Amino acid sequence: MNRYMKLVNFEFNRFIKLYFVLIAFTIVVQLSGVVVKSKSYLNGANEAIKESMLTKSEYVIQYGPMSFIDISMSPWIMGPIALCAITLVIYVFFIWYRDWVGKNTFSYRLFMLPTARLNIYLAKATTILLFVLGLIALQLVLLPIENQIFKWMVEDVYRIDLSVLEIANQYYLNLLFPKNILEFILFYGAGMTAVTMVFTAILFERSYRIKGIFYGIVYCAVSILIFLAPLLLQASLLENYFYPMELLFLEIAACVIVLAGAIWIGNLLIKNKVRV
Amino acid sequence: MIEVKNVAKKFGRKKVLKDVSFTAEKGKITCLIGINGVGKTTILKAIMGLTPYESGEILINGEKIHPATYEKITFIPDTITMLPNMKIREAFTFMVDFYDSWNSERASELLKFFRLNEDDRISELSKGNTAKVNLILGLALDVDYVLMDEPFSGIDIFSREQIADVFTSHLIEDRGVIITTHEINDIEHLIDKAVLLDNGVILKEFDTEEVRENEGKSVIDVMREVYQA
Amino acid sequence: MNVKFNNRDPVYVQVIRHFKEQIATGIFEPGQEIPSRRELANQLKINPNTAQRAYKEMEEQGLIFTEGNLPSRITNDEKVFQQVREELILEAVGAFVDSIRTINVPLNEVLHLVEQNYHKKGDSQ
Amino acid sequence: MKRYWKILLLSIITLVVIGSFYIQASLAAKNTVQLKLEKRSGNEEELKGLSIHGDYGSGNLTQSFVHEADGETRILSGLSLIEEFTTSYTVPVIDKLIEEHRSFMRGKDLSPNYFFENESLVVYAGVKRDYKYNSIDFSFDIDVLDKKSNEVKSIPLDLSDTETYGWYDVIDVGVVDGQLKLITRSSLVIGGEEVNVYTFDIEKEKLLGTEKLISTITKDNSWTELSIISNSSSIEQEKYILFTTEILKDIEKDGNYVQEATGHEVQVYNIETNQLKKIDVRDELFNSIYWSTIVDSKLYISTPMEKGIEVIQYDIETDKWGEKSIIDLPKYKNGYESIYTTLMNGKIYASYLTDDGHELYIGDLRTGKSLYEGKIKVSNNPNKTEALYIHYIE
Repeated sequence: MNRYMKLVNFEFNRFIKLYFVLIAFTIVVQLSGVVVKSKSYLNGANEAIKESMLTKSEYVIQYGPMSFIDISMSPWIMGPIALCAITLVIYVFFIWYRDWVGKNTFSYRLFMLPTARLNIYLAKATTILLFVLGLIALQLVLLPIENQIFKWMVEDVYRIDLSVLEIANQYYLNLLFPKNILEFILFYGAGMTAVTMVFTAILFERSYRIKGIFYGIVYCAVSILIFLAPLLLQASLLENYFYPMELLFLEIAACVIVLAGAIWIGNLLIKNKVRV
Repeated sequence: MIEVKNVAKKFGRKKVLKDVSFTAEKGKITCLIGINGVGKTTILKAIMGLTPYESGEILINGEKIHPATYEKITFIPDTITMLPNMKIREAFTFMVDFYDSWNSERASELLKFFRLNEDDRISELSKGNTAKVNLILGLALDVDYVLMDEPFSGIDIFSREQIADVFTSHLIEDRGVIITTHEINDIEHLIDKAVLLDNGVILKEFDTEEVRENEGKSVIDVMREVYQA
Repeated sequence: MNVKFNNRDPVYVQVIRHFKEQIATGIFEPGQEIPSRRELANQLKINPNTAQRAYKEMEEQGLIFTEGNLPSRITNDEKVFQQVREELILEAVGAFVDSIRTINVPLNEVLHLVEQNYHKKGDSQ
Repeated sequence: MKRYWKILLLSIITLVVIGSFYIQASLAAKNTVQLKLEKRSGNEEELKGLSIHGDYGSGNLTQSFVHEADGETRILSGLSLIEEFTTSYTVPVIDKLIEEHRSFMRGKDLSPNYFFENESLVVYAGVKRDYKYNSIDFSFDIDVLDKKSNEVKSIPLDLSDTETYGWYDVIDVGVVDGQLKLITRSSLVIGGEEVNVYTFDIEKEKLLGTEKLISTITKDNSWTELSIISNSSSIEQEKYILFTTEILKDIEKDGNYVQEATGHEVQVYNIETNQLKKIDVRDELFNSIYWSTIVDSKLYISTPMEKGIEVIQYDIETDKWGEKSIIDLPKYKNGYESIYTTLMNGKIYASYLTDDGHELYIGDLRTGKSLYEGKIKVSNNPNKTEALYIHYIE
């Protein structure tokens, strides 16, 4: 196995404990959320039925049925997703800074490995990607289970059944699960471009320290400008010059340029400029 | 041979290294001497490609540093270069994974010599023992050059003796060694060559035995002359 | 082997002197195997290069010899033993005479004092 | 290998889960709601180029769709980001223009109102709007493409008193004898609206003249509402444009203000002769004008009835009302939003609700004959409850 793969495995194992905690937290909170939400709907229904002498179907007509969307839009499901997302965003920074902070000087070791330093960069990026996709997969496994629990708990009369696909296409969840595989690749590709951009900005800081923060911000601004260039041009100077499909391809091209730029500049910095 | 030629480096406006040139040969122990903060560690980092420098050139066996060079040269900083939550065994596995030049036999020999236990966690070791593990991580590599940053500073007397023993053993023999120190006493008899550094400038580079033989001076005598002049 | 080196004389010279003393006092016997340079460096806490240099000098002076791949040995040559012994004696006597001369003591008185002192130290040892 | 089990396991699970999710998604995408037209009588050729817009509800999800009558149904709601980004909402005639004159069409406002096409020319006349701090600068953006030589002529024209207008738009473009005619509609800052005709000499790239066709005014509590009835999705020459004006007034009634119409007028403009003519329309018929069309020189007005649609003719040249004809829709179930009628291309299209689903009727206005009748069916509907609304046919 080559050193890049070993580095990926190494970086992976460095975060795995916290990652398992995240997974466990997500499972526990989401599953209990399904139970709590279903119970509270049923309690509300039973009370109303008792007090107002309604039949079940009258209750549904009056107060509306329950669907899984009511659960998936609640903090019980969204909370853990947000927490996982925030944790990973923080880890995008921490995956670098942890090699410098504290008494240990692991950055020495990393940069003294007999392998192109770009591999360190790519391994860290790959690790982030694996963690993100892993959590996406976890959510895809959890949704049908949660949907099933919901079906067991709530009677037919009260329920609108949705398939996992319908659930995944609703509101915020469709941000996690784009509609088709091509869009999935484009969406997460753009996400990884953002990650590499942040990586390179971090390397600016690690290379030039205080001045590097400034360089990093300028670099990010330029990258974002390149990424938005087709859209900005379309909206200003060119006055809708491009057709939508052309604009999409230009956007993809801009994204690839930003990605290539991030890796290229990142490589130069980590090879020649980074300080331990 | 490691050749450091006219290296200059700034941190912000401060010139840490002004014009540093010296060589360190294979098979010899070269000692960079200077008080704290004169740029000794910076020189070692510059040699290892761990910090950029503005001008000058550093050659290792005639070439600039590149990834494969790290199989030929290693650096033992004054702090441990492994994750503290690793066991010594895991640290060794890491080294096996990434270095072709890692010599597992040598590593276990050193472990025995220092009376350390593979199952110990690095974060739970004493300062002296941490330094020893750090030393093993460098010395168990079959490399031509070993760079050590203040291997004796802040370590208890017994660990110091043990570490000094390493210098007179086959572990060092035939390799080129550069060590830095601000305090020469312990190792005066061990070194072949002294490089006196002050304020980012090399004041003198000399062969210790030659100076004793020709001028009848100890390293400290030379230091006194050079630094007080 | 425990030797205290001074910092001003070349270490290899001090190593050779140490060997000569041991030869002269008979601690080393003719043909005796001596430590390898690496062992020596380790024992004396000196740089192996220095040990190497000392062995080379001693070989040139005929104090030790090496046959093929075998460990080095102390010379078998009685003459060399004699020489080393004489050299050390003469060196010591020379130094003694030099310092005595500076305080202008008559030789008779000196010889008497030497005899007394030599016995006294010999007894106390 | 043993040390790598965690990462391998996670990678494999991730790949399998995400992979199977998207395989499932792509299979499901083929199974969305599809509309189907089942012919009962007439000619299926009539369906060509027809698209039906509507909403489909099942369960608690409502989806907008467009159904190409000779093709597939596209679900418009719940589009992914990229689909939304790249879906063109342009009408087929414009799509065809883009296909044929890709670079000419670049950067243009793709509403059919702004385009005109005949055998030799494509004309674009849009309005450029330069947004200022508290006003908008309007100017014309006119491009004429010579189809043979592929040459593009631009005729520049700044509007002189642009600050007096609150809005300015082109509602129709026509070419008569080498002269370009723009019919514009504008609202004034002080209230009221205007319809102007600009005439250009295409050869000399020059403005020949402007003429104010209609001007409405706003008084304290009464105002005039102007409507323009023309075939908005056509880029071909239209001879007539119909204008209606209705004077409305705020009247206090039991403490509430309500609008009341105090008068109305219908006028027809002949773009070729530059003449504006009044049409006498009965009060009851006035509201049906919105469902009207002009074929040759005849105006057809449709009104939904109890069991069908009534169509009335008016001859613009002779100023005479013609006879009524009734389109019989025996199964028509009268009710809220249960019928949608549109008149275009000399035909009447109606989709209406019956006891067992929706029906589509296409009839010829000139002859009054039925051209196509059929059932609109929904397939692939997974749920029992369903609702279908058709709100646009083009």
